[in-house]
Amino acid sequence: MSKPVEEIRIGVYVCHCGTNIAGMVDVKNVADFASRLPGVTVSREYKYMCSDPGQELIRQDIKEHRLNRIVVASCSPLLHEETFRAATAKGGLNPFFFHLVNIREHDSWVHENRQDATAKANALVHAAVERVRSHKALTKKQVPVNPAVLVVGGGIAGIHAALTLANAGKKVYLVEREPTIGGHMAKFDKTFPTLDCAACILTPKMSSVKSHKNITLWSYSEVSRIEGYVGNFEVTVRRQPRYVREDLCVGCMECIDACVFKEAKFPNEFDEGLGKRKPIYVPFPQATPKVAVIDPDRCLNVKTGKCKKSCVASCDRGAIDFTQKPEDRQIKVGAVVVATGFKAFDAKRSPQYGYGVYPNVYTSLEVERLVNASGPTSGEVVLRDGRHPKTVGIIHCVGSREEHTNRWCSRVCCMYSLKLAHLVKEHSGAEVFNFYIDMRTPGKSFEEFYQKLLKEGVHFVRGKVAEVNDWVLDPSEQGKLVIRVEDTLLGTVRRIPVDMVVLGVGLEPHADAQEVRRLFNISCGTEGFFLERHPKLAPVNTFTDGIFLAGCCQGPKDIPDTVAQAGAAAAEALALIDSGHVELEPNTAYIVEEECSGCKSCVPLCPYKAISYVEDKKKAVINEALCKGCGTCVGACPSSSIKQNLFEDEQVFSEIRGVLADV
Amino acid sequence: MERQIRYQREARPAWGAEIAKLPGCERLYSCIQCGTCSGTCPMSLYMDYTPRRVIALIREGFYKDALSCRTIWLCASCYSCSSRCPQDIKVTDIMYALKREAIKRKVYPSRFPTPVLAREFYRLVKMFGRNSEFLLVFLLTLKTNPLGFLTMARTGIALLLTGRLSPKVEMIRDAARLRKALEPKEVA
Amino acid sequence: MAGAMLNLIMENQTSTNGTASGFEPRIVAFFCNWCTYTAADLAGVSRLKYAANVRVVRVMCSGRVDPQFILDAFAKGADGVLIGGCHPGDCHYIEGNYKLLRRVRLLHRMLRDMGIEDDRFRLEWISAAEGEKVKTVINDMVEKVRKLGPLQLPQRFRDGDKELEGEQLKAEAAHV
Amino acid sequence: MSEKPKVGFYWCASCGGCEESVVDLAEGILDVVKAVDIVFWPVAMDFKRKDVEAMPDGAILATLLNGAVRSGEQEEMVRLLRRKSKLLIAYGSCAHTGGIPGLANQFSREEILKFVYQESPSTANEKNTRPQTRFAEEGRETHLPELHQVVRSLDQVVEVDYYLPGCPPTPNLLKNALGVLLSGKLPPKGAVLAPETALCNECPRKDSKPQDVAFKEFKRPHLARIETDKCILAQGFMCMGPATRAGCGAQCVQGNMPCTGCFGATSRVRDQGAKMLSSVCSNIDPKEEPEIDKVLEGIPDPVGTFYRYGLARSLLRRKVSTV
Repeated sequence: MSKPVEEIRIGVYVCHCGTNIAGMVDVKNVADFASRLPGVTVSREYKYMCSDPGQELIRQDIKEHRLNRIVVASCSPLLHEETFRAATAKGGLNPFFFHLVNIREHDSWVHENRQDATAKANALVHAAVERVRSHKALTKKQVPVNPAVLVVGGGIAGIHAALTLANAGKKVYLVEREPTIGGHMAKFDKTFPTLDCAACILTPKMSSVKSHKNITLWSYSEVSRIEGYVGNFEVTVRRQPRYVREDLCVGCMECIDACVFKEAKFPNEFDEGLGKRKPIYVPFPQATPKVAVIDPDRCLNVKTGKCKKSCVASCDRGAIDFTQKPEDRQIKVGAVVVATGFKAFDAKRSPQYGYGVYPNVYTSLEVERLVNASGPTSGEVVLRDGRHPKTVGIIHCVGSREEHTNRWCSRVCCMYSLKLAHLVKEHSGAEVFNFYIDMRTPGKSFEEFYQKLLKEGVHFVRGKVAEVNDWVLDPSEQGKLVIRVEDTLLGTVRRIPVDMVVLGVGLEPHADAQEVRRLFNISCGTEGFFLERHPKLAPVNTFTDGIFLAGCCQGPKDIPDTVAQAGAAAAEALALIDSGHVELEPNTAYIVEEECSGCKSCVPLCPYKAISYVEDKKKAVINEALCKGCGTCVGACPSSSIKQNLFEDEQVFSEIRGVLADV
Repeated sequence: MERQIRYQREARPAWGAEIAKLPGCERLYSCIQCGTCSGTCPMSLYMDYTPRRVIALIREGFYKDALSCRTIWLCASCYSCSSRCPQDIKVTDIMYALKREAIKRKVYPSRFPTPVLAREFYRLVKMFGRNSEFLLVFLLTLKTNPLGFLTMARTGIALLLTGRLSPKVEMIRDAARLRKALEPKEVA
Repeated sequence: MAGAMLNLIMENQTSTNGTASGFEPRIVAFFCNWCTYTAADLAGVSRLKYAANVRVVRVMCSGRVDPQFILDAFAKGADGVLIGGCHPGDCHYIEGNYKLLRRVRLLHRMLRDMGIEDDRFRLEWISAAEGEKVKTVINDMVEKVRKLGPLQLPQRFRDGDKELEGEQLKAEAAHV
Repeated sequence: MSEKPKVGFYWCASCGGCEESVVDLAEGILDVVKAVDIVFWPVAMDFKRKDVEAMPDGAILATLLNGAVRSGEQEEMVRLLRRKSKLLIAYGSCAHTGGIPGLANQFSREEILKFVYQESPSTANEKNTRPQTRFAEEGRETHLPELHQVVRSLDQVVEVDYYLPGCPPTPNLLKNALGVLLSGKLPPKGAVLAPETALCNECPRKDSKPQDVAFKEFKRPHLARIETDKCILAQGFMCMGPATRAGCGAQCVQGNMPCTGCFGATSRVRDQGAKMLSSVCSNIDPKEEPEIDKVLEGIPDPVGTFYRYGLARSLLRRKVSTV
């Protein structure tokens, strides 16, 4: 007997969590039950285990009662495992002699019968008491962090996050799918509730991105692959050919004048199709980078190879280069901020409003361009048929708060609809009706803005518009679009003829959000927006360490909230890379050499190629640095010669024994 | 003058919950009172309460108003409201549920044709195994608007003469068995 | 002798009690850390209510679920075993869930051959966002297992070994 | 002190191959006889039960007992020998893990009796006679042992000191084991006297196994040709080697047949069949359920495949409905 077998002395702590747990679980009963289990030296209940005194209790007991195993029954390990590991370590024990039992999220919050909930808590505590016996002392592995950060998406969220990080001296790669950064915000005219000009506040930030020495801006590019783990991601970015060399183009636009297409005849994406552009174009005057781009679907030369290529001749810098091919760039970063934004709801999905049928039905984004001084009509509100509207109806909640389309409230539509009401009235003098279900103005100075609109004489009809059509039931409706709605304040149905209808479309995830999610190994909520790690305590983190969220890709939000969140994401990324290293969970797998038969069954199982077969030893071996700790090889090893720290066979079997002990 | 204020003692909120348990009424409490149903409804033109208000009445338990209003009988079952409702509430089904409740409690507007039509139709089918348009029109007019015989006589005779309305009552074989089969359901 | 009879009667009673309507199934669940465990947390945060019959064992990936765990759970008295993992294509570890799926396909057949009904063993893909699915799956499974009645392998093992205990008594008596 | 240690052999529910393997020591058996006194070996020597009963408890140093426990008589003998022996050794797969007889645990006793005495195609038994445990004629009463409900491994009935695995254990294994026992340097109680690695470790075809096995089909040895120089499992034949304890020298593989798992699992494994199932299934190539199932059609009888020797001592032990 080389080493005396250590006596197991377990401390069990049952948390009340105020009434969160104690309200449904008889915590005293649980603590009493635990105290009778073999090996348990101390068993207590306490109001808030995660509080300082709660943690101090653990530390004290380790000293006084020579505890060598700790079990806390409280909330989810995803929330407080680290807290109690630290408390265990403070008491002088290895932090991995601790196990957390989830009796809140998995018990008190989801059950309604106190007796059942208490029995379940007892079973779970029993399992933990069984389990901790076989726990081992482990150390977390430290790996250095690459100090560069990748920001995906060049809207206001990505721009702000990139600038914050770059200003802190970090290398930033900003990748944007469109030819220019700026995102949706660049299209807006004024911003609510202050009515300051969107371009005036955004474009300086866009140009700082361009000129910042720490930022590498890749527009017209997409992340195609990401490997590695927190602190050490290896990213492949695919740069699409724009057929114009960024390093040579100065944005003089002479090539555009020279294009064989004399007239701009293709819908301009930036103006929501209300304006026109040529096959070679600069999306808008302040586009960043201000480099022309050639639309491969429109350019004669790209499509057919038969063109005079007058653009090439016109550029004395020789920037136009039809030989460009998609190009893959490899970069290494320590953290990633995902800021891929949103897509506006496609109004055609709500056919009752006649979008795409009646030309005078517009989406809110189109009207943003229409009232914008730099827009296709220079800010004049002119209908598609050339008329000036005398009455305008703005419909809220299009594609929001609906079972058939999107269930969520898009959060910004009430306010931007109010803003558009103000702008349209200001620009056209028209009579404006706003149709809303509930007026949601909960932000700073939002309610005041609503009040201002009321005073400006905008009509507010509480009721969701049932339909828009051009059927005339009364001479007053001739030549108009008729909005049919129940005015729920009056309690009657109304018909309101208007010249122009504006649809306050909601915000939804990009169509390819699922692919992006898989690419970054993060989750989506049921709505399809990226899921934060915790709605309150980790709102910009994801379940994948080192990947952070900013802006509307996480859920609809307005500009101030987006900027705040982008700042938070940047700060989280900074906190990660400034620490210089990350600690990895020690839940890696390892092969016991003398037990391995070298059957090679495990080798093809590892997606990270962490398992290799050593020819001279004729055994398999796991590279701990590559192992991510899933345990798939452990579950599959036919001779149980692979072990996983924290999830050893014996530990899982003892948990099973514990939960079923009362059967 | 009728008082317009409603006292809470007149409401039975539990009744609303009862209605919500009936088939098709499950999503009653999801209503956000947006008025899409009313705006969509081709009959809301004539309704005393808009469908949205009927839903509000049910939820708050004002069963007398909800059961005696004209709205539920005016509903033409076009299902436009159900298809447009952003909360996927089956408004038409709720109207049916209220109609059944009203018939059960006999609290529908007197001489209102719809419930009479439904009842007489059922009686005829139960008796003969088939509907007889002739008898149905006769009974309906008799029980709702006897004066109608005078105003409708010309049309009726014209229909009879052109063979569009047959006074012959058709019967299925073994109608007695059908009657028997329908008996227990009446008990329930 | 009378004591033994009494024991027998008592035990018979407990086993019939088990099959009465008061039967509460014991279900052991193995949930992967990233999707289903998180979904169960979400169900908690959303205060969804579901049956209290399931005890969750957390593993990092559903690929860690060793068929031994499943058999052991049954052998230790589980009436059902539920495994929750990320949807195909969504595994946090790329494809651990596929490896589990392949095991489960054969294990289902093997369990059937060993007399364990299909409804006692279930694999569900539940993403981190599907708190509602945790609730419906658990409630549904509890109902189905309740209908099947208790599996009670430990009791069956004990009952089966009674044929040995008789011999044991005889041997001891002869020895004395 | 000059007295030689006493050794016994006994045979329960098994085929007799284990007894044969003792004889397979060939001239080696002479060394055994030189070193020990065989005091009980019904198959080879004329000792009676009453001779054993007459011995004091613990008089036998070691009894090597083969066969599973299937009947009342076997249970009685097992208990007797347990009392009389200092060391009781489960010899061979049947004693160790239930062995082939353990496969009967997929059926109830009634099903088995019915088949054997009534339904089997070769049975002629018009009166449906069944063996009785008691039979009296002309004033004489005869007792027959009762068939147990299930088959048990030795350690499910009495305490076992050591295990010698195999169907049958190889002579080498026996020789080594006897050497260890006689040396007095006893391994920890409960040990299996064979290596702790899986069979692949000593398989002559180990090097031929590729590192990227992905099963697209499973084949059965009687229906397809096994190539003689390649890993049998990698060829798609269910070779239990990766989940089976080494020690036999991979004799079956050398005879171009897959390992069927008679040595049982390594001591770290709780259920040999489950682990083998886990391993091969994880390495199946397709990802979609219908294609996976198609590959798995090549394993028509998972219980018979993965638990050929180990059903009685597996985690589930027997078909649920049997008891």
